[in-house]
Amino acid sequence: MHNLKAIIESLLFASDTPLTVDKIKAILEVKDRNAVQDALKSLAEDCDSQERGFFLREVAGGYQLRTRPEYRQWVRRMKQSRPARLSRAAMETLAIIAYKQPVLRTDVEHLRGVDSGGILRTLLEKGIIRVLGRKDLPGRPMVYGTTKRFLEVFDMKDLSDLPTLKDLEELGEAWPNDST
Amino acid sequence: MHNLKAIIESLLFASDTPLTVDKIKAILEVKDRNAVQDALKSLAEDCDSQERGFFLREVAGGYQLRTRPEYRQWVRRMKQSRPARLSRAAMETLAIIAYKQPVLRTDVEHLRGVDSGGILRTLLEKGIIRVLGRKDLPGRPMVYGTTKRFLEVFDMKDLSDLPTLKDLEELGEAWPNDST
Amino acid sequence: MDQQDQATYRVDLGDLFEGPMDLLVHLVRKNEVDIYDIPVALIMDQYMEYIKLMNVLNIDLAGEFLVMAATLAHIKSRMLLPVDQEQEEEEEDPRMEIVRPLEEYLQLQYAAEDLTDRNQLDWDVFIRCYGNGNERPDEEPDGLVQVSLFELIDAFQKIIKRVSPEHLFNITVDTISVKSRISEIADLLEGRGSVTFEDLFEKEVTKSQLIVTLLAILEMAKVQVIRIMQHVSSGIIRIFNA
Repeated sequence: MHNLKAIIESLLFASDTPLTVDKIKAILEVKDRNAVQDALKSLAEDCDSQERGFFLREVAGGYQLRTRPEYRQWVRRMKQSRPARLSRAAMETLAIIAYKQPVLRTDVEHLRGVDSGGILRTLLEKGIIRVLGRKDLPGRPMVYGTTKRFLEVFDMKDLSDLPTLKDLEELGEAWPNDST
Repeated sequence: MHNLKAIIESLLFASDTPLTVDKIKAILEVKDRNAVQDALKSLAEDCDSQERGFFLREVAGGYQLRTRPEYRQWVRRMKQSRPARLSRAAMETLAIIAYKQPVLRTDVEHLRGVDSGGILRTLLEKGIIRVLGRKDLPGRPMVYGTTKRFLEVFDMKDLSDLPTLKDLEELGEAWPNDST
Repeated sequence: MDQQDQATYRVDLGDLFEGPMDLLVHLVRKNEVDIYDIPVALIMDQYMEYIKLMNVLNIDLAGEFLVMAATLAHIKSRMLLPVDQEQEEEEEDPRMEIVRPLEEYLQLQYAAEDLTDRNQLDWDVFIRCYGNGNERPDEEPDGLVQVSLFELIDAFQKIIKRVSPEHLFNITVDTISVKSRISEIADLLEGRGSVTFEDLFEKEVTKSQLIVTLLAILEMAKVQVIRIMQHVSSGIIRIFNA
């Protein structure tokens, strides 16, 4: 096979688990075990001699490309500065607050069916929701609503940009031919 | 900084989104924009001249390492990916949104001549298009546009990478009997 | 033919022609005719052949196909009418009715083809993949969040589907306008502590906006996040944070 080394590199690059020699052989339909092993060896040497940002590591019975430990501080810093994704639970809670505001914690928990105190605190810390006030009920429960930051995160001019359930229904079912 | 290129390579290797020059500068605390740009350029050249399994691509306003398209069949086989491609109808709808945005569902359907709600929903779910807001018309219909994800998926630096409709028409006329 | 057979022979129209424009483009290309000089009679005959064929094949014809058939018939009849000599210069070619949409449709077909030809992510090219370790934690130092509006409404719709019908509520554009106004008033109160009733209505112009503001104040009072007070002597009504 022409350029076996580069092809193996592309596989290792795109794989989320270590690849065994057998697996590589199967994917590329090569019979020659030595050819694959030679290519891996040559790739490992390239990574070292060319001072690349990553190296080839034999791990858990397979091969994997990994960033060089010398650069750990930078990679770590990059990972920390990534925007967070909201968990499913946080997304649900936020959706209830956005669509039902002004809303009580008990309303949120009633709809979700589980305690939501921790998630409310996280959303408050992120500045996506706020306490609009306290209701004159026993325990003076807090009333929640969304913030300007919420509008920024979702890139909306104001809350009237929120799609309604009717909007969603009118679109109909997702197109069946385009499953991911 | 010693070995800027290798460090940048390790960042690009470990990132799941395209990295902008500014982002790289901030992570590495380098002031010199040119140094980062030179390192990126040199890295791109290395990937090409050394025939690696991946290449450096400027996409959605940043830089990203991607496997070479020549090796698509092997990577696809490794991933065992089902055809994740969009259908022709979805491509058509997407083209309308990309070129005519901000655009209403009725505009899309007027141009295509068929109901397109389901396809819009699929594209929304995939995060390729988004709701930009509402139009001040009866029923306050939603207005659609493309996302950054669209640029990432279709390999574009920004929307100006789209050829003009006029250019496309001239190209198209070169093969008038191109079967559909 | 029993039910089973009918189902077997039913062909999805989407597999053949996406819509009437698609069919029209196919006919124009097949006959190698200039879209600016379409032989309407010929194209219409062939179009009708396809409609008949689709009927025979038991294909559900979308209404759009029949609308297009009517449009073609209309153009054909207008072309048969004698042209008034005096009006000839102003009279537009009746075929323009179909040429312009066809032109636009063709352009977009080229645009779609161009998109298809690009190196598509996760099909032609692949980026590094992090498997299940990709789940990003909730807690991030700078508190940035990355989500789309669609994910939000999708999450909401799933909740709605889960809860029992008696807890269902209507979310319409109107109720959302009220929520939006509540948010604005809360912003004002956060900044100033109190605001007069008049201030809130000052900038309002349309009747519906007046109503939205009133509903917002009423709802806020109902959940007791505001207090509404009236000054005894001046009669000015003021709204306070509760």
